[in-house]
Amino acid sequence: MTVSETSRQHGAVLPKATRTKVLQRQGAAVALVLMVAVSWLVFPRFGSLDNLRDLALQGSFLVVIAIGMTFVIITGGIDLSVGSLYALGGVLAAWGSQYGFLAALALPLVVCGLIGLINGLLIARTNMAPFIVTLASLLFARGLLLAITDEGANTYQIPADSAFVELGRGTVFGFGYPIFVAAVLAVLGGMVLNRTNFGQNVFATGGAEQSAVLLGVPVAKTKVLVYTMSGTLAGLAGALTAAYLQSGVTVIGVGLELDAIAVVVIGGTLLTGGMGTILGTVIGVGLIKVIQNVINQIGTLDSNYQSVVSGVFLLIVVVLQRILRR
Amino acid sequence: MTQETTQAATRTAASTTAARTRWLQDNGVYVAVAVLLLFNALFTANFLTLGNFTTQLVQAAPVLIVALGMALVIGTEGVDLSVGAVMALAAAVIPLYLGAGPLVAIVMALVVGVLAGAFNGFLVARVGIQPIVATLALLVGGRGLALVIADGQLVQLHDETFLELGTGDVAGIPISVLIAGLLALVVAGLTNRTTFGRQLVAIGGNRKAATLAGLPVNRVLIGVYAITGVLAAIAGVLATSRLAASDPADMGLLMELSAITAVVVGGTPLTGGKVRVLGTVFGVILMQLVRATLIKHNLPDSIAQMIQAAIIIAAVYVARERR
Amino acid sequence: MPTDPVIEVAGVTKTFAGVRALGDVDFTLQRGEIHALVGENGAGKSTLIKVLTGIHTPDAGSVTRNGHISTIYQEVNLVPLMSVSANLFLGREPRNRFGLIDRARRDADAAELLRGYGITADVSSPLGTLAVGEQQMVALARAVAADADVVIMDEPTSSLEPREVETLLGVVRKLHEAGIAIIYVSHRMDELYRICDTVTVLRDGVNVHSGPLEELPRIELVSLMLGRSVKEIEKHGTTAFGEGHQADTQPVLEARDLTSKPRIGGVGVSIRPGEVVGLAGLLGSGRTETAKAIIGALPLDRGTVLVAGKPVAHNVKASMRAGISMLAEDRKTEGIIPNLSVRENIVLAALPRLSRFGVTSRSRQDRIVDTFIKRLRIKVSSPEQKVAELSGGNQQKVLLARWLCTEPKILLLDEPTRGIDVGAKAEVQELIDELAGEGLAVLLISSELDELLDGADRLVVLRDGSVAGELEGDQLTREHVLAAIAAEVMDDSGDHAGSHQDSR
Amino acid sequence: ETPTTATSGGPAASAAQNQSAGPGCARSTTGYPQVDVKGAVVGFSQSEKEANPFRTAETASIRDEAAKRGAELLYTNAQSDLNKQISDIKSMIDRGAKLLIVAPLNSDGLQPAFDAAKAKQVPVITIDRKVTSKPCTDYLTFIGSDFVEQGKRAAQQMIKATGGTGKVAILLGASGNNVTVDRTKGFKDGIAGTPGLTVVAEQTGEFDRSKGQAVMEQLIQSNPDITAVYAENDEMGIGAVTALKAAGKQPGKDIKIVSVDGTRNAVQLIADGSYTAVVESNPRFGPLAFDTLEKFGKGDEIPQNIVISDDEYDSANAAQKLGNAY
Ligand SMILES: Nc1ncnc2c1ncn2[C@@H]1O[C@H](COP(=O)(O)OP(=O)(O)OP(=O)(O)O)[C@@H](O)[C@H]1O
Ligand SMILES: Nc1ncnc2c1ncn2[C@@H]1O[C@H](COP(=O)(O)OP(=O)(O)OP(=O)(O)O)[C@@H](O)[C@H]1O
Ligand SMILES: O[C@@H]1[C@H](O)[C@H](O)CO[C@H]1O
Ligand SMILES: [Mg+2]
Ligand SMILES: [Mg+2]
Repeated sequence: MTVSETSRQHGAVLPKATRTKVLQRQGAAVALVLMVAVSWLVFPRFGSLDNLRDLALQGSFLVVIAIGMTFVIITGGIDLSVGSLYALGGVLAAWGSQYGFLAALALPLVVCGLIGLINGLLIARTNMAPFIVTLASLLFARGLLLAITDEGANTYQIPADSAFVELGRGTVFGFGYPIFVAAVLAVLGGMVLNRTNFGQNVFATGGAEQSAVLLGVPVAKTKVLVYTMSGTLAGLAGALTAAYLQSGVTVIGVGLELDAIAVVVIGGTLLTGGMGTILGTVIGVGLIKVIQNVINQIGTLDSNYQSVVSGVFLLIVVVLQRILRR
Repeated sequence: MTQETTQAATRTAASTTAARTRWLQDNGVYVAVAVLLLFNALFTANFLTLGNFTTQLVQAAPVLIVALGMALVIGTEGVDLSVGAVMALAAAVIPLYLGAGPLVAIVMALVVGVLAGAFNGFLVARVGIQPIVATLALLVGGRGLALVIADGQLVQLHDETFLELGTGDVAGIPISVLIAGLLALVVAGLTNRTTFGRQLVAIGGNRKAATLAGLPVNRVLIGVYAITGVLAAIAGVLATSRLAASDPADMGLLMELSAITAVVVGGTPLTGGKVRVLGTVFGVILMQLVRATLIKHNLPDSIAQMIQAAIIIAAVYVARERR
Repeated sequence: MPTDPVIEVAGVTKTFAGVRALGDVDFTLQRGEIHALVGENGAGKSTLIKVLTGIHTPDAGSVTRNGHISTIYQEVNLVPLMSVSANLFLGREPRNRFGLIDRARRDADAAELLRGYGITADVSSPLGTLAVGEQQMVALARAVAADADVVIMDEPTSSLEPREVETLLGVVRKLHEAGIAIIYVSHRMDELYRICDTVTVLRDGVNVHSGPLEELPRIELVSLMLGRSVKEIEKHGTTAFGEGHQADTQPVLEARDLTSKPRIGGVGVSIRPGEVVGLAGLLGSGRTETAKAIIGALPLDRGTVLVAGKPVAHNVKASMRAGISMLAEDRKTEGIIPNLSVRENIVLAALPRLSRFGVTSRSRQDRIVDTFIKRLRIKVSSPEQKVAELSGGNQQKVLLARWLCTEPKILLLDEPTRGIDVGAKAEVQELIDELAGEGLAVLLISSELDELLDGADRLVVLRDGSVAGELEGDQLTREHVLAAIAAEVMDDSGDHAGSHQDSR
Repeated sequence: ETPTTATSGGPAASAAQNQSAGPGCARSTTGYPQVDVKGAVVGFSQSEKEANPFRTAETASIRDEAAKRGAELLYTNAQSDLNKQISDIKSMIDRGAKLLIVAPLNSDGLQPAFDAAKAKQVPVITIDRKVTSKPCTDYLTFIGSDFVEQGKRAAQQMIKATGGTGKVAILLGASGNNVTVDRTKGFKDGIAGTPGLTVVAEQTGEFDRSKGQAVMEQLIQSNPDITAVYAENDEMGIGAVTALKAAGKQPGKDIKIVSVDGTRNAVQLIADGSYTAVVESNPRFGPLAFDTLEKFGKGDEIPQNIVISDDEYDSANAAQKLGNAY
């Protein structure tokens, strides 16, 4: 009897919780679908295959970075260095491309992964705040980038006929390879997050760090891994971008970390850690890119209004999420 | 017996190293400033001149003013990414009202700061949005709004009285430095000597407990963000006056990161519950001296950025809270 | 006595930033025994456990483990945002043939496993949506499921209701039958004497006694823990409450029809000055919610709170102004501000009163803080000591001081003695008596029936968020309370009540 | 001709004599269809916010000219984001732009956008910043200043003003920007034959007035013997003036200041006597760009590189030419 009473109580609480959960989880998705539908109706060009392809391609680089960011944020951390690592990765890839495909790909992954590893070690082993550690690496990576490009004077070109360019420029049905790379990584990321012990450790670390330690979760190792991952993925996104642009452009990635954080949050991942999904993040990227695209479709909008619109949009999404979560 | 004595010996040794790290943790930023001053005195040409110190203080003043507000917000376990955008808003507002006199222009700029800050505070306290995200929205949109107000243009300013703020001095001390110093004293008094200040720290230390203790949590939070907003606006006004132009496109760009760095380097933990005002002052001075040293030694941008990174890590490493 | 130690500790010392938590401790756990580990707050029990499990490395000494250890730590140490099943199997998830976590099987296994502990909640929902007791059960199930030779339980029952305590003790017996050794930490004497074979007493980080528990009279055990003579302790009974109180006739607090769906519905309580009213009920019956509703910390659908006949606006500030103060249940998350000093923690709620024009007055603070440190016998090196450095009992006293500082007319105490040792507990109980004697109206919430029966002049019993009965005078007996709580609970705990009597 | 707005006033850029170089490019070579400028949809991709007078004047010039010639102008602003500029260009093509004018953010990285234009046979004229892609293939032609030459001319002005002796501080443009690289190279080459002029400091002011001011304040303290400042744009030069005045110096007199751009504020300072000289970087690309498009449309051969003539302002002509400044 008491037992059934307990379950009755839960019965009373749960359906509402589930309902909210659905709304929360799918809230961003619903918003995305609505926005796409409206944009399609209002701007005939929005739905053109070319536009959609470009939308997906532009989103793919951010998705790659934001996957890493999602892991980091779920552990309760933050990674401000991704924008710089993205630019650095691109430069390294372009420079490495003179030694062949493998060098072009491996160099950014290794170097950016290494910087991520150092981020992780500093955060996990010394109890320094992720915000400040990765802020320092933001500066460091930018400095390193300038150092290897003669203060930015050298832009390394990737030979147009190299296999590496194909990685950025090749298409299947007109959809660029980076889209597929991002898609595969998103699926993998979701799998790792939800279906592996490491993923569970990520949730546990962010959900209740002290408890996680006592539950035998290798918290320090988990943190080191997520920052390494985030650095590596930022480097990869940079490499893909370099392949796409056919050169190691030095002036990209400034402020990209804030975009990445914004899409992760819009996707419903808790900034305090312990909860989040890769799918949400992908949807978050979709929302941001669609908004940008629509602003372009309007065409006549004063460019200064664009950031106002983005800011207001971000606000609406987080406020709505907050209200739904109540 | 022997074992016990060795243990006792290691214990005292351990406690003296503990005491030493503890001391460094509390005073690391002062030591760092002293070391950097010494280095410059020895190796930097023309460093020990009044003019040079004045320059450093003048350049540090706006950052300090913003960092004071940031320290308060961080004390509540929050953060304010919008301070740079608020500076830009303040800058954009000034030319609109300068015709009505500098006082009107300044007051309007400060009003904008208060409103922006209170808006942030409202989002954080009432709506319950994470401070980073709440203020990110204003970071993204605020500068755009400033540019819309200013029609995207830099405006040259000619009002002598207004420009005096940036160039004038009282008894040899530049006005902006004086204002910054005064504000530091006010904020120190506010945190340590007023109900508001103690409540702010308590909220940062344990918000739930503070609520149950009947503290006016929402009011304090909104107040703190409003203060931060108005401080950012003051910094924007001073910087605008010193530049002799309203430049919303660049005013306060990346200021949020400089301010947070200074606060954290000054020993205020990002986890809240503690505000170190003097530490913040020295955190700002430390970062200012680092930049000055790098420029004066004509280091290229690349090396300069890497050294800054290393110094931030070192300073925060020393000041970090041990587990 | 056969010796087959699964854990052997020799000469272990552990120091935290100059504070000695353990000094040269020897400790042996024999295979299959249930070993009680007792001591005052801060005696070093949890630290010893963390040394045993390898969470802390000792500064000196050796630890030998001859088997796999599984631990339930003092506070529920699970991850509230993760699902129940994920918590249960964290680190040993069932895999499918691709090496990926098999979520369907994980959920099925979890549901199956938890049914044995009387938990039927949806295992795929976040753990945090379960009641604390249920969470504790999940932690227990997790620890037991991990094929261990040793199970350590650090105060597993401190947040359990009687029925759940019985379930837990049943599990302990089963483990014992299966030959698993158990270390059992508790401040509840009854439990210890019911299930433990041997006992180790820690005092100030030193092992002052190890031996069979049966042979050790309860009073001597307490004397060992406290380091006071048996005589001194004999003066007190099980609780430190005195006789009843002289209460006024007009209630100072009247709460009517408090309703906050779905937790409480139509609860009414009234307290007269000088009266201690106890709030009894099972875990989740809505006691905490009732207290929070009275102080205005819980959004209400309906209901009014009157102080001295006047309605009070429904928010914490207004309630406090009207003279209501509440000691929250969870000291750590709802009580102390860890970074602040003892002084600042004490004056926190009274700060506006101790300030002029918003500027604080240090001398006024010092005066009042000194008074309370003396009156409540709070053990501090200085009022400027960080409150986080104090032992649990002393933190609790600091919080009591915080509320007394506000000069309340009505004091709501939610589990004021939870997790604090016998010594501190007695002091807090005496204090409650004293306060009531001075004319304060006290609402006392406690999961320990003895505490309620001895301490309260009148009991309000809650069931499922509404009042199931009020007991006074002769009705203040265990049987009556249990009958009011729920008939079926009394049925199967009747003989436990009996065994309580036996062990006294 | 009476200027309608301040920014569009001043002489339009005209091709400098004998400076248009390279083999010609005609519609017959590219195989692009004929497009009449009148009534055509023309896309203009601006790279940066219009806070800098240079950008304001540039956009105004294109807008005015499009209106004058009866073309429908699509406008986008990439807000200094390279990926956005690529999307911007692609989306304008998508929205039906038949002709494109692009002010590239940087010399590298626009290849994907050019490829998209090529695929749709849309001719692209780049203005202001020269890109590393292939003229007549990837884009039609480049119209703009020779930044190295600007640096050299600034050096000449500097030598003239200082009499060939002095200590020079350089306020560099943004790191990683090819304008910075070229203007630095030109200046250094220009003073190479003048051993009396030595560069004692070079620090970045990021093309920004307040940064230029802050850096100058530092330099004038540590190097009080500085006698000349070369600023790689006017904004930084103006910042330097403010800094020098505050340090009790007389800019234009005891410290010579030479910069590049030709903004009204800087030229005014010359007229006032507190600035030495400005080498113009002419932003009024509109007429020349549309002329070129028309010529190309008609089937005429156009040069692959159209270097426009830049003026110079010094104390001798500043007051009288102030109306030309933007
Ligand atoms: N991580 C730590 N850092 C500093 N001091 C600590 C730490 N952990 C424990 N202590 C101190 O060590 C002593 C022993 O604490 P411990 O938690 O072992 O006590 P306990 O016997 O479990 O008490 P309780 O009954 O309250 O749970 C206390 O003085 C405590 O303050
Ligand atoms: N809205 C809610 N959703 C989920 N769980 C809740 C909610 N409200 C309360 N609980 C949980 O239910 C538990 C029991 O509720 P409540 O606090 O009313 O019980 P109680 O009678 O005060 O018992 P005790 O104080 O011994 O925990 C709480 O500890 C809390 O964890
Ligand atoms: O030539 C222009 C201007 O000099 C401007 O100041 C920076 O961008 C360059 O392209
Ligand atoms: Mg303990
Ligand atoms: Mg309770």
